[in-house]
Amino acid sequence: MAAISLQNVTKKWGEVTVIKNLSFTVEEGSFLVLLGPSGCGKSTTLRMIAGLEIADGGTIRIMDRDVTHEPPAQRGISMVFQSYALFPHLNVEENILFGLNVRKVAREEKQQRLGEVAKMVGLSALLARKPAQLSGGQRQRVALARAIISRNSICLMDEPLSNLDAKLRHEMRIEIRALQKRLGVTVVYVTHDQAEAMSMADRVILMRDGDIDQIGAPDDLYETPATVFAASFIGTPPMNLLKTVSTTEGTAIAGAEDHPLLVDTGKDFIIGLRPEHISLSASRGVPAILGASDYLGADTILTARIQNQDVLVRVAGHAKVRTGEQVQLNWENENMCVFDAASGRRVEDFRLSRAAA
Amino acid sequence: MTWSIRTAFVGLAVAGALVLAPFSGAMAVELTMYYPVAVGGPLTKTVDGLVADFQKENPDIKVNAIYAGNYNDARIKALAALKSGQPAQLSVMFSIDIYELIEQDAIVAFDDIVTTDEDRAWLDKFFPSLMENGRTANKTWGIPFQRSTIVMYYNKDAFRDAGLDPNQPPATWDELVTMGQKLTKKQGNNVERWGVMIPSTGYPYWMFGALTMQNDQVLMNGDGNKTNFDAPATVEALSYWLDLGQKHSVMPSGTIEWGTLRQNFLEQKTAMMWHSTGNLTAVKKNAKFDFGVAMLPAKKRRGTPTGGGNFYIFKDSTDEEKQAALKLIKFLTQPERTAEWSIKTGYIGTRPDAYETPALLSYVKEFPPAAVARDQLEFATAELSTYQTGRVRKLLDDAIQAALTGSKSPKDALSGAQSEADRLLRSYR
Amino acid sequence: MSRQFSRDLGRGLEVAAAWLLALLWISPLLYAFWSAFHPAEYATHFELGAPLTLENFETAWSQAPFARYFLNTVLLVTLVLIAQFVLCTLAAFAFARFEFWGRNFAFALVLVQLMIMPEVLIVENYTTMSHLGLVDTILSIGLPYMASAFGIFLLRQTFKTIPKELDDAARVEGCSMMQILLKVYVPLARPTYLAYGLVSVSYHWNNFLWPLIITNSVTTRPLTVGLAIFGAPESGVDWSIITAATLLAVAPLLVAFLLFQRQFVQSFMHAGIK
Amino acid sequence: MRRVRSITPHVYGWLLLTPAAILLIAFTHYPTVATLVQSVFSKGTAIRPSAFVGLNNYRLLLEDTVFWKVLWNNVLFGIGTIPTSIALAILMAVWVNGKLPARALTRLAFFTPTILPMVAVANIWLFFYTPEIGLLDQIGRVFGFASHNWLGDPDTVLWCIVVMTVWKEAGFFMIFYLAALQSLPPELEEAGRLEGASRWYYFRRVAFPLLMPTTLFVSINAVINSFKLVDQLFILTKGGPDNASSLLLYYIYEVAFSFLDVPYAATLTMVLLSALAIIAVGQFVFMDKRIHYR
Repeated sequence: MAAISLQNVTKKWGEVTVIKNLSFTVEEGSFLVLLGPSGCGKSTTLRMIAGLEIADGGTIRIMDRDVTHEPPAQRGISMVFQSYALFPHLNVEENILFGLNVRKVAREEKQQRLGEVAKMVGLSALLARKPAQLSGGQRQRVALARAIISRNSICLMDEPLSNLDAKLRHEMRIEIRALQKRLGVTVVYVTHDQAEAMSMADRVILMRDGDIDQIGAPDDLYETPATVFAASFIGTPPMNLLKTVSTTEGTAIAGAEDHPLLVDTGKDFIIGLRPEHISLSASRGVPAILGASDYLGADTILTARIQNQDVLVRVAGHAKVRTGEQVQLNWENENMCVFDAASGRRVEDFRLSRAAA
Repeated sequence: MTWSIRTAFVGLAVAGALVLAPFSGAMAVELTMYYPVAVGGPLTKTVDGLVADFQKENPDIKVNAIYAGNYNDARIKALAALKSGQPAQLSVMFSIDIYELIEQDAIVAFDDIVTTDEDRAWLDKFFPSLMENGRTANKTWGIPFQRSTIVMYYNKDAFRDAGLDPNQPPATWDELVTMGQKLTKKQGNNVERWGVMIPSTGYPYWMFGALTMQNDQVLMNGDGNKTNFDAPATVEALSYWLDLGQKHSVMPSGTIEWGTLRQNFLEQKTAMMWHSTGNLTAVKKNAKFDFGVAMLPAKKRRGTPTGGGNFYIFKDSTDEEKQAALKLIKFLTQPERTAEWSIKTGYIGTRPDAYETPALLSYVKEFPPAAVARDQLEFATAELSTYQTGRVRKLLDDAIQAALTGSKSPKDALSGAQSEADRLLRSYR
Repeated sequence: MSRQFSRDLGRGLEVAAAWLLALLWISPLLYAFWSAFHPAEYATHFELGAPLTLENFETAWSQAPFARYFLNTVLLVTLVLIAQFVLCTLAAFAFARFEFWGRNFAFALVLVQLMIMPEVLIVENYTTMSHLGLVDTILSIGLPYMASAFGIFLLRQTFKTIPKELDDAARVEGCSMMQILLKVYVPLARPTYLAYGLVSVSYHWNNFLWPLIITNSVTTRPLTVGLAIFGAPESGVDWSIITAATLLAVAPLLVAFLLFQRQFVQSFMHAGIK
Repeated sequence: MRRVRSITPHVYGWLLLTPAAILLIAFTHYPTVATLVQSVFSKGTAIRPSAFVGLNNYRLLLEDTVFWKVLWNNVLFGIGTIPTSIALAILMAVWVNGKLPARALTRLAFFTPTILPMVAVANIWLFFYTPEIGLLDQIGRVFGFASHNWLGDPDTVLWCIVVMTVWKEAGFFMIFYLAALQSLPPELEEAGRLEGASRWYYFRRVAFPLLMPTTLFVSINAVINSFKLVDQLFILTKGGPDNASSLLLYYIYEVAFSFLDVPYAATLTMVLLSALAIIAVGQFVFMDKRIHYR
C-alpha cells in the first residue's frame, strides 16, 4: 500500500505556479528523498504533505485517506524542521513530550515512551537541559526524538542535517537511516545534497522547477540519469557532458571529430561520461591534453581538455601526470550516456558508429 | 551635506529667537497686566479694544495684556512672574484669591494708592455685594470687573407643557420642589426630562453658597479665618440639595457636571438649571425653545454668591506704575465702558450707574434677562474666600460631593470639613 | 464536515470580535468627525440626513490662535528632537565604546530617569525654571526631556550591536572619533533613530501636564494646552467646536501616521524595541 | 596622542557624556534631592517664611484622608489598567499578526488612540459618559436601560477613567507585542500545529512564555504610566466627585499649583518616588533574568 500519494498537486504563490501537476507515491516503510536545487519546490511539496501549506489543486492521500484539506495534526505525521523548531523555553524532556502533552497521553505512558526514545537517540542524560545549552547535534536529536515519540508511521524531514558540520552530518545520515529501518516508518526527506540522497534513500525524486525530473533508486539516477539536469546534479564530480558535432563519419565530440561515436542522425547530442568510467591510455582513444590535477587522497581528478571542453577523469591513487601532456581518453560504450541536446532527455535508441563499436 | 547643516543652523537660530522670545522696548510707563481668559476669542478682542482706547487717551502708558488661562492659571502665573522678577503691575484675578495674595504680600490696598477725594468716592461707586470679596481688614484690595453670579434658567415651553405659568418660575424652595415634580417627565423607568439641575462639579462650593445664603447663612467670616460649614443652616441647605435628587426626585442623583449642564438644558433634558450668568449669551444663541431667566428661589431669603474676577495692583511696582495702573482701572470701570463691557460679554455691570447709561438701558429693555442678575445683586453675598482658600474650598467641594453621592450624610461631611478647615485656619486667628 | 463548519464559525466569530474591537477603538475619532462636520444641534444626535458644514472649523480656528499653537508645537517638537538626538547620540556613544572611569555608575544614574520621569518632578522643576528665568519659554518645556534616558539606552544598545570591525576599519582609514561616530555609527543606527524619533515626536506632540504648568502665554503654549484651555469644561462644553479643534490639532500627526504606518511598525522591529 | 593613550578613553567618555549629564543632573537628580529637602520644610509665604519642620509634613500625610484615598485610587487604577491593557494588547497583536481580513485597517484602528492627545480625546469621552445626552446613555436607552451618571457616581467614575486609559494605552503596547511576535520563528507555530496544538494551547504554552521579556518590559511601562497618566482628569472629572477619581500625581499638581503648598507637594512626591524606586528595584531583578534567558 502506498503510504502517501500525490495526484496532480498544484501550488501557486500569487500568479506564479510553483508546483505543477505533481504526482507520485511513497511506499510504506520506504525512505524517499525529495532532491533538488533550492527553489525547485521540494520543501513546498513536503509542507503540502504536512498540511502546513494547502494545495491549490489535486489530491493528497495519506494511508489511502484524502487529507488534502485536513489540518496538519489530523494527518498522522511527524516532522523534523531544518531549524529544529525547538521551543527555547522548554527543556529537552518538555520539548520531546510536547505533542503527547497536547494529546493528553497518560503520565506513565509518556514516561515510558520518553525513556525509550531518549535512549534510542542518546539523550537520556540531557533531559533537563534547555535547547540553548545543547550542541547542534544534540538539538538535532531532540528534534528527531520529538518526531519519533509520536509513533506516527510517517515522518517528514526538511533538510534536517543542513545545520551540522560535515562529520556530524555523515554520522547522523547513518543513524537516521538505521532508525528508519528499525522503526519501519515511512520517511519523506528533503535535501539539496545529492550525497545525502544517494546514501540514504530507497527512492529519490529529483525535482526541478516544481516538476519531477526523475524518480528512481539512487543507482538508477546515478547510472541512467533521465536528463542532462539529473546527470549534472548527481555525482561528485558530476558527469562530464560533452557537446557533439556532425561529421561525415558520424556524430563526434566537438574537438574530436576524428573519433565519431554515433551514427549521425542530423541531431545534436550531448555525451555523458562519469569521470570514473574514463581511463587514460597512451595509444588509442579520444585525444585530449591534460590540465590541472586535483589529488584527493584515494584518487585524483584530472582535468583533460578536448579542444575547449573540459573532461574530468578519476584515476586511482596519486596520478603522476604532467600538465600539457597529450593523452587519449577511453571508456566502455555501455557506460556512455547519450542525451538529446535539444530536449535534454536521455536517448536510448542511439546507434553507435562503426568506428566506436 | 554642508547645505543641510547650514539650513539646520539657520533653522536653529530662528527657533532659538522664537523660543526665547526676548522682551524689548521701553516707554514712559509700561504696564503688564495678567488677565484670566481661557478662550482667545471675543473676550480677548474686547479687552484688547478697551486697552487700545485707553492707550489712545494716554499715549505715555503702554499696556501689555497677558492672557493667562483660567483664574487658577492666572494666579499661578502672575505670582510666579513676580517671584522671578518679571514685571507685572496689575492683574484681573479671582475675587477669592484676595487672602492668598495678601498672605504672599503681593498686592496693595487701593486705599493706599488713591490720593484724591474723587478717587475715594470712586471706590464706593460699585454694587456693595460685589465689593464684599474685595474688602477685608477695613481696606479695599480688589475692584470688581469681570463679575458674574448664579441665576436660574428655565424652559418656558416645558412650563407650559407641565401646565405651569411660564412667567411664574419658582420663588421658594418648596415651589422649586413642587414645580420640579410637575416638570419631571418620566417614561417608565426612564426620566425624559428632569425638573431642575444644579451643577456639583467644577464649582460646587459656589452653588452651595447660594443655597446657604437663601437659608440665611454665610459660609465664612469677613476676615477669612473662620468657616461656618457645620452650622445647622448650612447642613440644612446641603440636605435640601441632596433631597432634590434623593427624596423629591426632581434632579438626578450623584454629581451633575458643570461643563455639560448647559448642553443638557439646551437639549431639554432639564426644565431648569442653576448656572452662571456667563452662560446667558450661549443659551440665548442656541436655545430652540422659549426660555426665561429668574432669580434663584428663597428659603428664608433670596441669595446668591457673586463670582468672577477683580482688579488687583501688585505691590512690587513703582509709584508711577501704580498710578498708571490705577488710571487704567478707573478708565475701564467708567459707567459707559462698564456698560459696553457688560453688553459685549454678558458679565454683570459692576456699578449701578452703568445701568443708567443709554446703552445698557436699551439693552435691558430689549433683553430683560440681562436685568435679573443686576436685580439679584441686592441679595447677593461674597463668594467663599478664606486664607488657604484653595484647600478650604476643596474641603467644602469634597464634602458636598460626598453628600450628594451618598457616601456621607450632609452632617458628617460638613462637620468633617469644618474641623479640617479649623485646623488650617487656626493660625490665622 | 461539522468540524470544518465549527472551525469556520470560530474563525468568523474571531474576525467579528477583532473588527468590533477595532470599531470601538476608532469610535472616538469617528465621533469627532461626525460632530465636527455637522451643525451643533447634531453634536449629540445621529441622523443620516444631517447637513454637512465646515463652520465649526472656522469658528474654532477664529476663536483661538491655533496657528500660533501649531507653530509652538512644531518648534517644541523639533527643538526636543534635535537636542535628544545630539545629546543621546554622544552619551550613548560614550557608553557603548569607551571604557571610562565610573562608566557603570554613570549609566546607572542615567537609568534612574527611566523610572523618575520629568512628570514626577514637576514641582521642583518648576522652581528651577523660575530661578533660571525660563518660565513661559518653549525651551523650558523641552529642557527636562532633552537628555532622555530611554534614548541613551536605546542608542547604546544599537551601537553595541555594530561590529567593532567596522569601527577598526574606519580607524585604519584615518577617521577621527567624531568621524567614526558620524559616518559609521549614526548611519547604521538609522532605524533606531527613526523609531525613537517617532516615539519622541508623538510624545511631545501630545504632552500636556508639564507644558500646562510651565507656559502661560499664547506665544509659548503648545497645541495640547491650547486645546485644553479652549475646551475646558468650565466655559461649557460645545462638542462641535471642540471636536473640530481636536481634529485640527491631531491632523498632522494622523496624516503622518497614515502615510508612514508601515515604516513606523517596521522601524520598531528593526530598532529592537521589544 | 599615543603616549596618553591610556587616559584618552576616560577623557573622551566623560566629554561625550557631559552635555547629557548636566541636563540629567539638573532635571532628574537635583530635583529628586531637592524634593527630599523641601519635604521637611513648611510652606512659606511672604508673611511667614518657610521653616524646618522635620517630619511634620509626613505626619500630616499620614492623617490626610485625601492622600490615602488618592493612593488607593492609584492602586485600583493600576489594577484596572495594567492587566487589561496588556491582555488587550496581546490579543490585538495576535489578531493583526495573523491572517485577518482588512488587517492594515484594523491595525490602524488599534493604534490610533496612541497618537491622539489625551486632553483632546478626553472631551470626546466626556460626551460618551455624559448622562442623558451622552453616547452610552443613548445606546443604553435603545436597550431600555435607565440613564446612569457615569462620572457623577463615585462607584463608576474611576472605572470610566480606567476604560479610557486602557483605550489609550493598549494600542501602544500592541506595537511591542507585534514586533516580538514577528521575531518568533514561524516553525515553532508549525511544529505546534503538527502536534495538534490548538491556537490557544500554542499561545499559552509557547507564544506567551516566549513573549515574557516583552510582557515584563510592557508591564513596567504600564506601571509607570499608571502613576503618570493624569491628563484626562483635567477634562473629565478634576478628580471628583469627592476625590473618587483623583490620582496621586493629580493630587500633587493640585497641592503644588492650586494650594501653592510646595513642601507638602514635595512630601507627596516622595511617596511617588518611593513607589517608583520599588518598581525600579524590581526591574533590575527582571533585567538580570532577561539576560540569562536570551
